[in-house]
Amino acid sequence: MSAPATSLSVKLLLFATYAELAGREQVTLEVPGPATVADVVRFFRASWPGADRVPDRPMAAVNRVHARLDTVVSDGDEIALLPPLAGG
Amino acid sequence: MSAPATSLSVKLLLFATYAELAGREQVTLEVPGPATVADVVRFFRASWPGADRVPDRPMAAVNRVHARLDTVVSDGDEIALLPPLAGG
Amino acid sequence: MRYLTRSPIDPGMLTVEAAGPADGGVASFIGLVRDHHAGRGVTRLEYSAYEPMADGEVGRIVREAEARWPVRVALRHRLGSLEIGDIAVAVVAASAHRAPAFEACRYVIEEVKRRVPIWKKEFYADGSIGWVDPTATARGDQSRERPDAAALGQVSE
Amino acid sequence: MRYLTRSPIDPGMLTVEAAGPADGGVASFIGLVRDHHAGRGVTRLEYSAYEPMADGEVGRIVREAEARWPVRVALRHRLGSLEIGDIAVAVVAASAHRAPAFEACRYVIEEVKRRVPIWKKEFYADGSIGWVDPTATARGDQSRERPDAAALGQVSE
Repeated sequence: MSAPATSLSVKLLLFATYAELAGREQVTLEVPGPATVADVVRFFRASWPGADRVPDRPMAAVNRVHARLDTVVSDGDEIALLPPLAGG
Repeated sequence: MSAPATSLSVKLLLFATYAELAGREQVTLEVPGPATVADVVRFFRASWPGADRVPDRPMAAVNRVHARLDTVVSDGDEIALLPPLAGG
Repeated sequence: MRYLTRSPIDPGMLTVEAAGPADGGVASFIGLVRDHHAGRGVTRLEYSAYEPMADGEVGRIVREAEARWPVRVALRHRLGSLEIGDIAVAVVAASAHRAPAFEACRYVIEEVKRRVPIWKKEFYADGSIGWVDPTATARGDQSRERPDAAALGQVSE
Repeated sequence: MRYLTRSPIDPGMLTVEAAGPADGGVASFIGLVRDHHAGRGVTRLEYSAYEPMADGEVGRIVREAEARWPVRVALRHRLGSLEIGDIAVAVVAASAHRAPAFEACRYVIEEVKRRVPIWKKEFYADGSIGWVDPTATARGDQSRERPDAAALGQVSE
Protein backbone atom coordinates (compact mmCIF):
# COMPACT_ATOMS: atom_id res chain seq x y z
CA MET A 1 0.00 0.00 0.00
CA SER A 2 2.98 2.38 0.31
CA ALA A 3 3.37 4.86 -2.52
CA PRO A 4 6.10 4.29 -5.09
CA ALA A 5 9.10 6.59 -4.88
CA THR A 6 7.84 8.88 -7.61
CA SER A 7 7.81 12.66 -7.66
CA LEU A 8 4.98 14.57 -5.97
CA SER A 9 3.82 18.02 -6.99
CA VAL A 10 2.78 20.15 -4.02
CA LYS A 11 1.88 23.80 -3.65
CA LEU A 12 3.71 25.51 -0.79
CA LEU A 13 2.20 28.70 0.67
CA LEU A 14 4.13 31.19 2.77
CA PHE A 15 2.60 33.93 4.89
CA ALA A 16 3.52 37.08 6.75
CA THR A 17 7.13 37.09 7.96
CA TYR A 18 7.91 33.76 6.23
CA ALA A 19 6.81 35.23 2.90
CA GLU A 20 9.06 38.22 3.52
CA LEU A 21 12.01 36.04 4.61
CA ALA A 22 11.73 33.79 1.55
CA GLY A 23 10.81 36.58 -0.83
CA ARG A 24 7.77 34.73 -2.14
CA GLU A 25 4.24 33.76 -1.12
CA GLN A 26 3.81 30.61 -3.15
CA VAL A 27 5.95 28.00 -4.89
CA THR A 28 5.16 24.73 -6.58
CA LEU A 29 7.62 22.00 -5.63
CA GLU A 30 8.34 18.59 -7.16
CA VAL A 31 9.52 16.50 -4.23
CA PRO A 32 10.58 12.83 -4.20
CA GLY A 33 7.86 10.65 -2.72
CA PRO A 34 6.91 9.41 -0.28
CA ALA A 35 7.36 12.63 1.69
CA THR A 36 6.19 14.21 4.92
CA VAL A 37 5.56 17.89 5.59
CA ALA A 38 9.01 18.01 7.19
CA ASP A 39 10.53 16.58 3.98
CA VAL A 40 8.81 19.30 1.95
CA VAL A 41 10.13 22.00 4.29
CA ARG A 42 13.65 20.55 4.08
CA PHE A 43 13.45 20.35 0.29
CA PHE A 44 12.20 23.94 0.06
CA ARG A 45 14.86 25.34 2.40
CA ALA A 46 17.62 23.65 0.36
CA SER A 47 16.25 24.50 -3.07
CA TRP A 48 15.46 28.19 -3.03
CA PRO A 49 17.78 31.11 -2.31
CA GLY A 50 16.82 32.70 1.01
CA ALA A 51 14.43 29.88 1.86
CA ASP A 52 16.71 28.70 4.65
CA ARG A 53 15.69 31.81 6.56
CA VAL A 54 12.36 30.10 7.20
CA PRO A 55 12.56 27.96 10.37
CA ASP A 56 13.18 24.25 9.86
CA ARG A 57 10.25 23.24 12.09
CA PRO A 58 7.48 25.74 11.40
CA MET A 59 3.82 25.35 12.22
CA ALA A 60 2.14 23.89 9.15
CA ALA A 61 -1.17 23.10 7.52
CA VAL A 62 -2.09 20.59 4.82
CA ASN A 63 -5.13 21.39 2.72
CA ARG A 64 -6.18 24.18 5.09
CA VAL A 65 -6.10 22.11 8.27
CA HIS A 66 -3.38 22.18 10.95
CA ALA A 67 -0.97 19.27 10.41
CA ARG A 68 1.98 17.73 12.18
CA LEU A 69 5.35 17.83 10.49
CA ASP A 70 5.30 14.02 10.17
CA THR A 71 2.08 14.08 8.16
CA VAL A 72 2.56 12.28 4.84
CA VAL A 73 1.71 14.51 1.88
CA SER A 74 -0.01 13.53 -1.37
CA ASP A 75 0.35 14.75 -4.92
CA GLY A 76 -1.56 18.00 -5.34
CA ASP A 77 -1.60 18.92 -1.63
CA GLU A 78 -1.64 22.55 -0.53
CA ILE A 79 0.96 22.92 2.22
CA ALA A 80 1.16 26.12 4.22
CA LEU A 81 3.91 27.27 6.58
CA LEU A 82 2.42 29.39 9.35
CA PRO A 83 4.43 31.97 11.30
CA PRO A 84 3.41 32.50 14.96
CA LEU A 85 -0.30 33.29 14.91
CA ALA A 86 -1.39 36.76 16.03
CA GLY A 87 -5.12 36.95 15.45
CA GLY A 88 -7.71 38.09 17.96
CA MET B 1 -21.57 52.99 77.01
CA SER B 2 -24.80 51.01 76.46
CA ALA B 3 -27.80 53.11 75.37
CA PRO B 4 -30.53 53.74 77.88
CA ALA B 5 -33.72 51.79 77.34
CA THR B 6 -35.51 54.64 75.66
CA SER B 7 -37.69 54.53 72.58
CA LEU B 8 -36.09 54.66 69.10
CA SER B 9 -37.84 55.98 66.04
CA VAL B 10 -36.91 54.02 62.90
CA LYS B 11 -38.25 54.03 59.37
CA LEU B 12 -39.00 50.55 58.05
CA LEU B 13 -39.14 50.03 54.27
CA LEU B 14 -40.78 47.04 52.60
CA PHE B 15 -40.31 46.02 48.97
CA ALA B 16 -41.80 43.78 46.32
CA THR B 17 -43.51 40.73 47.77
CA TYR B 18 -42.96 41.91 51.38
CA ALA B 19 -44.75 45.16 50.61
CA GLU B 20 -47.63 43.18 49.12
CA LEU B 21 -47.75 40.74 52.05
CA ALA B 22 -47.78 43.52 54.64
CA GLY B 23 -49.99 45.82 52.62
CA ARG B 24 -47.61 48.76 52.97
CA GLU B 25 -44.26 50.01 51.70
CA GLN B 26 -43.18 52.10 54.65
CA VAL B 27 -43.92 52.44 58.35
CA THR B 28 -42.37 54.47 61.13
CA LEU B 29 -41.92 52.45 64.29
CA GLU B 30 -41.20 53.49 67.87
CA VAL B 31 -39.30 50.53 69.30
CA PRO B 32 -37.86 50.13 72.83
CA GLY B 33 -34.10 50.57 72.78
CA PRO B 34 -31.54 49.21 72.64
CA ALA B 35 -32.72 47.18 69.63
CA THR B 36 -31.26 45.12 66.82
CA VAL B 37 -32.64 44.73 63.31
CA ALA B 38 -34.14 41.42 64.46
CA ASP B 39 -35.90 43.25 67.31
CA VAL B 40 -37.36 45.74 64.84
CA VAL B 41 -38.60 42.91 62.62
CA ARG B 42 -40.16 41.16 65.63
CA PHE B 43 -41.79 44.38 66.80
CA PHE B 44 -43.17 45.05 63.33
CA ARG B 45 -44.54 41.55 62.82
CA ALA B 46 -46.34 41.71 66.19
CA SER B 47 -47.65 45.25 65.81
CA TRP B 48 -49.25 45.45 62.38
CA PRO B 49 -52.10 43.36 60.99
CA GLY B 50 -50.75 41.09 58.24
CA ALA B 51 -47.13 41.94 59.06
CA ASP B 52 -46.54 38.43 60.38
CA ARG B 53 -46.73 37.25 56.75
CA VAL B 54 -43.27 38.76 56.30
CA PRO B 55 -40.58 36.19 57.22
CA ASP B 56 -39.12 36.47 60.69
CA ARG B 57 -35.53 36.39 59.42
CA PRO B 58 -35.49 38.41 56.19
CA MET B 59 -32.49 39.86 54.43
CA ALA B 60 -32.10 43.42 55.69
CA ALA B 61 -30.30 46.70 55.16
CA VAL B 62 -29.62 49.58 57.53
CA ASN B 63 -29.17 53.00 55.99
CA ARG B 64 -28.90 51.50 52.49
CA VAL B 65 -26.17 48.98 53.28
CA HIS B 66 -26.64 45.22 53.80
CA ALA B 67 -26.80 44.47 57.52
CA ARG B 68 -26.96 41.42 59.73
CA LEU B 69 -30.04 40.87 61.84
CA ASP B 70 -27.97 41.38 64.99
CA THR B 71 -26.92 44.87 63.92
CA VAL B 72 -27.84 47.41 66.60
CA VAL B 73 -30.04 50.18 65.24
CA SER B 74 -29.98 53.85 66.12
CA ASP B 75 -32.68 56.47 66.36
CA GLY B 76 -33.53 57.72 62.87
CA ASP B 77 -32.18 54.68 61.03
CA GLU B 78 -33.71 53.59 57.73
CA ILE B 79 -34.22 49.83 57.92
CA ALA B 80 -35.21 47.88 54.81
CA LEU B 81 -36.48 44.32 54.57
CA LEU B 82 -35.35 42.77 51.29
CA PRO B 83 -37.16 39.86 49.61
CA PRO B 84 -34.98 37.42 47.62
CA LEU B 85 -33.04 39.54 45.12
CA ALA B 86 -33.77 39.04 41.44
CA GLY B 87 -31.76 41.66 39.59
CA GLY B 88 -29.51 41.01 36.64
CA MET C 1 -28.63 57.67 39.94
CA ARG C 2 -25.74 56.51 37.86
CA TYR C 3 -26.34 52.81 37.24
CA LEU C 4 -30.13 52.45 37.12
CA THR C 5 -32.22 53.61 34.19
CA ARG C 6 -35.80 53.49 32.93
CA SER C 7 -34.63 53.99 29.31
CA PRO C 8 -33.38 51.32 26.89
CA ILE C 9 -29.76 50.33 27.45
CA ASP C 10 -27.21 50.85 24.66
CA PRO C 11 -24.27 48.43 25.14
CA GLY C 12 -22.25 50.27 22.50
CA MET C 13 -22.38 53.44 24.56
CA LEU C 14 -21.21 51.50 27.61
CA THR C 15 -18.26 50.19 25.62
CA VAL C 16 -17.35 53.76 24.71
CA GLU C 17 -17.74 54.71 28.38
CA ALA C 18 -15.46 51.91 29.58
CA ALA C 19 -12.77 51.62 26.90
CA GLY C 20 -9.91 53.95 26.08
CA PRO C 21 -7.05 53.81 23.56
CA ALA C 22 -4.89 51.71 25.89
CA ASP C 23 -7.54 48.99 26.12
CA GLY C 24 -7.27 45.90 23.95
CA GLY C 25 -9.88 43.66 25.53
CA VAL C 26 -13.51 44.37 26.33
CA ALA C 27 -15.66 41.68 27.95
CA SER C 28 -19.38 42.26 28.19
CA PHE C 29 -22.42 40.62 29.62
CA ILE C 30 -25.94 41.46 28.53
CA GLY C 31 -28.94 40.06 30.35
CA LEU C 32 -32.02 39.81 28.14
CA VAL C 33 -35.65 39.26 29.03
CA ARG C 34 -36.36 35.62 28.15
CA ASP C 35 -39.69 34.29 26.92
CA HIS C 36 -39.65 31.56 29.56
CA HIS C 37 -38.77 30.97 33.20
CA ALA C 38 -38.91 27.72 35.16
CA GLY C 39 -40.83 26.13 32.31
CA ARG C 40 -43.50 28.84 32.03
CA GLY C 41 -44.06 31.24 29.15
CA VAL C 42 -43.29 34.86 30.04
CA THR C 43 -44.77 37.81 28.15
CA ARG C 44 -43.16 40.78 29.94
CA LEU C 45 -41.76 41.79 33.29
CA GLU C 46 -41.25 44.68 35.64
CA TYR C 47 -38.11 45.48 37.59
CA SER C 48 -38.31 47.52 40.77
CA ALA C 49 -35.57 48.44 43.21
CA TYR C 50 -34.69 49.98 46.53
CA GLU C 51 -33.24 52.61 44.31
CA PRO C 52 -30.76 54.58 46.40
CA MET C 53 -29.35 51.40 47.94
CA ALA C 54 -29.23 49.57 44.59
CA ASP C 55 -27.33 52.40 42.97
CA GLY C 56 -24.92 52.54 45.89
CA GLU C 57 -24.40 48.78 45.97
CA VAL C 58 -23.65 48.66 42.24
CA GLY C 59 -21.13 51.44 42.79
CA ARG C 60 -19.44 49.42 45.54
CA ILE C 61 -19.26 46.37 43.27
CA VAL C 62 -17.79 48.40 40.41
CA ARG C 63 -15.17 49.90 42.71
CA GLU C 64 -14.30 46.45 44.07
CA ALA C 65 -13.73 45.15 40.52
CA GLU C 66 -11.68 48.20 39.53
CA ALA C 67 -9.52 47.76 42.62
CA ARG C 68 -8.99 44.04 42.06
CA TRP C 69 -8.28 44.07 38.30
CA PRO C 70 -6.76 46.66 35.95
CA VAL C 71 -10.13 47.41 34.38
CA ARG C 72 -12.69 50.10 33.89
CA VAL C 73 -16.29 48.94 34.31
CA ALA C 74 -19.48 50.45 32.90
CA LEU C 75 -22.91 49.13 33.91
CA ARG C 76 -26.62 49.88 33.55
CA HIS C 77 -29.58 48.04 35.04
CA ARG C 78 -33.02 48.73 33.65
CA LEU C 79 -36.05 49.41 35.85
CA GLY C 80 -39.74 49.51 34.92
CA SER C 81 -41.62 47.48 32.33
CA LEU C 82 -39.62 45.35 29.86
CA GLU C 83 -40.61 43.23 26.88
CA ILE C 84 -39.09 39.93 25.67
CA GLY C 85 -35.65 40.57 24.20
CA ASP C 86 -35.14 43.88 26.01
CA ILE C 87 -31.81 44.39 27.74
CA ALA C 88 -32.29 44.15 31.51
CA VAL C 89 -28.65 44.66 32.45
CA ALA C 90 -25.37 45.31 30.67
CA VAL C 91 -21.88 45.07 32.17
CA VAL C 92 -18.78 46.10 30.22
CA ALA C 93 -15.22 45.62 31.51
CA ALA C 94 -12.34 47.07 29.50
CA SER C 95 -8.66 46.31 30.07
CA ALA C 96 -5.36 46.19 28.24
CA HIS C 97 -5.75 42.40 28.08
CA ARG C 98 -8.59 39.96 27.90
CA ALA C 99 -8.13 37.84 31.04
CA PRO C 100 -8.82 40.64 33.56
CA ALA C 101 -11.65 41.94 31.39
CA PHE C 102 -13.40 38.54 31.48
CA GLU C 103 -12.77 38.01 35.18
CA ALA C 104 -13.98 41.46 36.20
CA CYS C 105 -17.08 41.24 34.00
CA ARG C 106 -18.06 37.91 35.49
CA TYR C 107 -17.40 39.12 39.03
CA VAL C 108 -19.58 42.18 38.58
CA ILE C 109 -22.62 40.36 37.18
CA GLU C 110 -22.41 37.65 39.83
CA GLU C 111 -22.20 40.21 42.62
CA VAL C 112 -25.01 42.30 41.12
CA LYS C 113 -27.27 39.27 41.18
CA ARG C 114 -26.18 38.40 44.71
CA ARG C 115 -26.18 41.81 46.38
CA VAL C 116 -28.20 44.48 44.60
CA PRO C 117 -31.78 45.06 45.87
CA ILE C 118 -33.72 44.69 42.63
CA TRP C 119 -36.90 42.64 42.20
CA LYS C 120 -38.57 41.18 39.16
CA LYS C 121 -42.29 40.66 38.63
CA GLU C 122 -43.05 38.29 35.78
CA PHE C 123 -46.25 38.32 33.69
CA TYR C 124 -46.94 34.83 32.41
CA ALA C 125 -48.55 33.66 29.20
CA ASP C 126 -51.42 32.14 31.24
CA GLY C 127 -52.29 35.58 32.65
CA SER C 128 -50.85 35.03 36.11
CA ILE C 129 -48.23 37.22 37.75
CA GLY C 130 -45.40 36.32 40.09
CA TRP C 131 -42.42 37.74 41.91
CA VAL C 132 -39.26 35.89 40.90
CA ASP C 133 -37.54 34.14 43.79
CA PRO C 134 -34.19 32.73 42.64
CA THR C 135 -33.90 30.90 45.96
CA ALA C 136 -37.14 28.96 45.45
CA THR C 137 -36.38 27.12 42.21
CA ALA C 138 -34.45 23.89 42.01
CA ARG C 139 -34.39 23.83 38.22
CA GLY C 140 -30.78 24.92 37.85
CA ASP C 141 -32.16 28.20 36.64
CA GLN C 142 -29.86 30.15 38.89
CA SER C 143 -26.21 29.51 39.47
CA ARG C 144 -26.08 30.76 43.06
CA GLU C 145 -27.68 29.79 46.29
CA ARG C 146 -29.53 32.45 48.19
CA PRO C 147 -27.01 34.38 50.24
CA ASP C 148 -28.02 34.56 53.86
CA ALA C 149 -28.44 37.87 55.52
CA ALA C 150 -25.40 37.33 57.71
CA ALA C 151 -23.10 36.77 54.74
CA LEU C 152 -24.36 39.89 53.02
CA GLY C 153 -24.23 41.87 56.25
CA GLN C 154 -20.55 41.06 56.52
CA VAL C 155 -19.97 42.57 53.10
CA SER C 156 -20.95 45.93 54.46
CA GLU C 157 -18.82 45.84 57.58
CA MET D 1 -16.16 33.84 3.84
CA ARG D 2 -18.41 33.98 6.82
CA TYR D 3 -16.22 35.06 9.72
CA LEU D 4 -13.61 37.36 8.17
CA THR D 5 -14.39 40.89 7.04
CA ARG D 6 -12.65 43.97 5.72
CA SER D 7 -15.50 46.21 6.95
CA PRO D 8 -16.00 47.65 10.44
CA ILE D 9 -17.49 45.15 12.89
CA ASP D 10 -20.83 45.94 14.55
CA PRO D 11 -21.11 44.00 17.84
CA GLY D 12 -24.79 44.89 18.13
CA MET D 13 -25.50 43.09 14.87
CA LEU D 14 -23.62 40.03 16.15
CA THR D 15 -25.78 40.05 19.28
CA VAL D 16 -28.87 40.05 17.09
CA GLU D 17 -27.33 37.22 15.05
CA ALA D 18 -26.60 35.09 18.12
CA ALA D 19 -29.52 35.77 20.48
CA GLY D 20 -33.12 34.65 20.24
CA PRO D 21 -36.16 35.08 22.52
CA ALA D 22 -35.19 32.06 24.63
CA ASP D 23 -31.78 33.55 25.46
CA GLY D 24 -31.28 35.36 28.74
CA GLY D 25 -27.50 35.70 28.80
CA VAL D 26 -25.16 37.10 26.19
CA ALA D 27 -21.42 37.18 26.85
CA SER D 28 -19.21 39.08 24.43
CA PHE D 29 -15.57 39.77 23.85
CA ILE D 30 -14.34 42.65 21.72
CA GLY D 31 -10.67 42.95 20.83
CA LEU D 32 -9.66 46.55 20.14
CA VAL D 33 -6.53 47.95 18.52
CA ARG D 34 -4.42 49.30 21.38
CA ASP D 35 -2.12 52.29 21.19
CA HIS D 36 0.74 50.29 22.66
CA HIS D 37 2.33 46.84 22.54
CA ALA D 38 5.25 45.53 24.54
CA GLY D 39 6.01 49.06 25.70
CA ARG D 40 6.04 50.65 22.23
CA GLY D 41 3.59 53.17 20.82
CA VAL D 42 1.46 51.80 18.00
CA THR D 43 -0.23 54.01 15.42
CA ARG D 44 -2.08 51.45 13.29
CA LEU D 45 -1.88 47.83 12.18
CA GLU D 46 -2.68 45.45 9.40
CA TYR D 47 -4.23 42.01 9.75
CA SER D 48 -3.67 39.39 7.06
CA ALA D 49 -4.75 35.77 6.96
CA TYR D 50 -4.54 32.46 5.18
CA GLU D 51 -8.11 33.28 4.40
CA PRO D 52 -9.81 30.02 3.42
CA MET D 53 -8.13 28.13 6.26
CA ALA D 54 -8.80 30.92 8.78
CA ASP D 55 -12.47 30.97 7.91
CA GLY D 56 -12.65 27.18 8.15
CA GLU D 57 -10.80 27.06 11.45
CA VAL D 58 -13.09 29.68 13.00
CA GLY D 59 -16.03 27.59 11.83
CA ARG D 60 -14.59 24.51 13.53
CA ILE D 61 -14.09 26.45 16.77
CA VAL D 62 -17.65 27.81 16.67
CA ARG D 63 -19.06 24.34 16.09
CA GLU D 64 -16.96 22.95 18.95
CA ALA D 65 -18.36 25.59 21.31
CA GLU D 66 -21.93 25.05 20.15
CA ALA D 67 -21.52 21.29 20.68
CA ARG D 68 -20.02 21.68 24.15
CA TRP D 69 -22.38 24.33 25.58
CA PRO D 70 -26.04 25.20 24.90
CA VAL D 71 -25.07 28.40 23.06
CA ARG D 72 -25.21 30.11 19.72
CA VAL D 73 -21.99 31.89 18.75
CA ALA D 74 -21.49 34.79 16.34
CA LEU D 75 -18.00 36.02 15.41
CA ARG D 76 -16.22 38.42 13.08
CA HIS D 77 -12.50 39.01 12.65
CA ARG D 78 -11.37 42.08 10.77
CA LEU D 79 -8.68 42.00 8.06
CA GLY D 80 -6.80 44.86 6.41
CA SER D 81 -5.73 48.18 7.90
CA LEU D 82 -7.04 49.18 11.33
CA GLU D 83 -6.66 52.31 13.43
CA ILE D 84 -6.36 52.64 17.22
CA GLY D 85 -9.71 51.81 18.86
CA ASP D 86 -11.02 49.83 15.89
CA ILE D 87 -12.62 46.48 16.63
CA ALA D 88 -10.29 43.68 15.49
CA VAL D 89 -12.46 40.79 16.61
CA ALA D 90 -15.85 40.32 18.25
CA VAL D 91 -17.21 37.10 19.74
CA VAL D 92 -20.78 36.85 21.02
CA ALA D 93 -22.18 33.77 22.80
CA ALA D 94 -25.89 33.68 23.65
CA SER D 95 -27.55 31.14 25.93
CA ALA D 96 -30.53 30.74 28.21
CA HIS D 97 -28.19 31.31 31.16
CA ARG D 98 -25.02 33.25 31.78
CA ALA D 99 -22.54 30.56 32.82
CA PRO D 100 -22.43 28.73 29.47
CA ALA D 101 -22.43 32.04 27.62
CA PHE D 102 -19.32 33.19 29.50
CA GLU D 103 -17.56 29.84 29.16
CA ALA D 104 -18.24 29.49 25.44
CA CYS D 105 -17.21 33.07 24.71
CA ARG D 106 -13.92 32.64 26.54
CA TYR D 107 -13.26 29.29 24.84
CA VAL D 108 -13.83 30.73 21.39
CA ILE D 109 -11.53 33.73 21.76
CA GLU D 110 -8.77 31.60 23.31
CA GLU D 111 -8.97 29.05 20.51
CA VAL D 112 -9.12 31.76 17.84
CA LYS D 113 -5.88 33.20 19.17
CA ARG D 114 -4.30 29.76 19.38
CA ARG D 115 -5.42 28.18 16.12
CA VAL D 116 -6.56 30.64 13.46
CA PRO D 117 -3.93 31.61 10.83
CA ILE D 118 -4.08 35.39 11.10
CA TRP D 119 -1.07 37.71 11.33
CA LYS D 120 -0.66 41.24 12.58
CA LYS D 121 1.78 43.84 11.30
CA GLU D 122 2.21 46.77 13.67
CA PHE D 123 3.20 50.28 12.66
CA TYR D 124 5.03 51.97 15.52
CA ALA D 125 5.12 55.58 16.61
CA ASP D 126 8.86 55.68 15.83
CA GLY D 127 8.18 54.82 12.18
CA SER D 128 9.29 51.19 12.34
CA ILE D 129 7.17 48.20 11.39
CA GLY D 130 7.03 44.72 12.87
CA TRP D 131 5.19 41.43 12.68
CA VAL D 132 3.69 40.56 16.04
CA ASP D 133 5.04 37.31 17.49
CA PRO D 134 3.09 36.41 20.63
CA THR D 135 5.62 33.64 21.29
CA ALA D 136 8.56 36.05 21.44
CA THR D 137 7.50 38.35 24.24
CA ALA D 138 7.96 37.57 27.92
CA ARG D 139 6.07 40.64 29.08
CA GLY D 140 2.91 38.80 30.08
CA ASP D 141 1.34 40.41 27.07
CA GLN D 142 -0.14 37.14 25.91
CA SER D 143 -1.86 34.58 28.05
CA ARG D 144 -0.85 31.52 26.04
CA GLU D 145 2.36 29.83 25.11
CA ARG D 146 2.99 29.18 21.48
CA PRO D 147 1.30 25.94 20.56
CA ASP D 148 3.67 23.59 18.87
CA ALA D 149 2.88 22.25 15.46
CA ALA D 150 2.33 18.76 16.80
CA ALA D 151 -0.31 19.87 19.28
CA LEU D 152 -2.18 21.81 16.62
CA GLY D 153 -1.80 19.01 14.13
CA GLN D 154 -3.55 16.69 16.53
CA VAL D 155 -6.52 19.03 16.61
CA SER D 156 -7.13 18.30 12.97
CA GLU D 157 -6.78 14.56 13.12
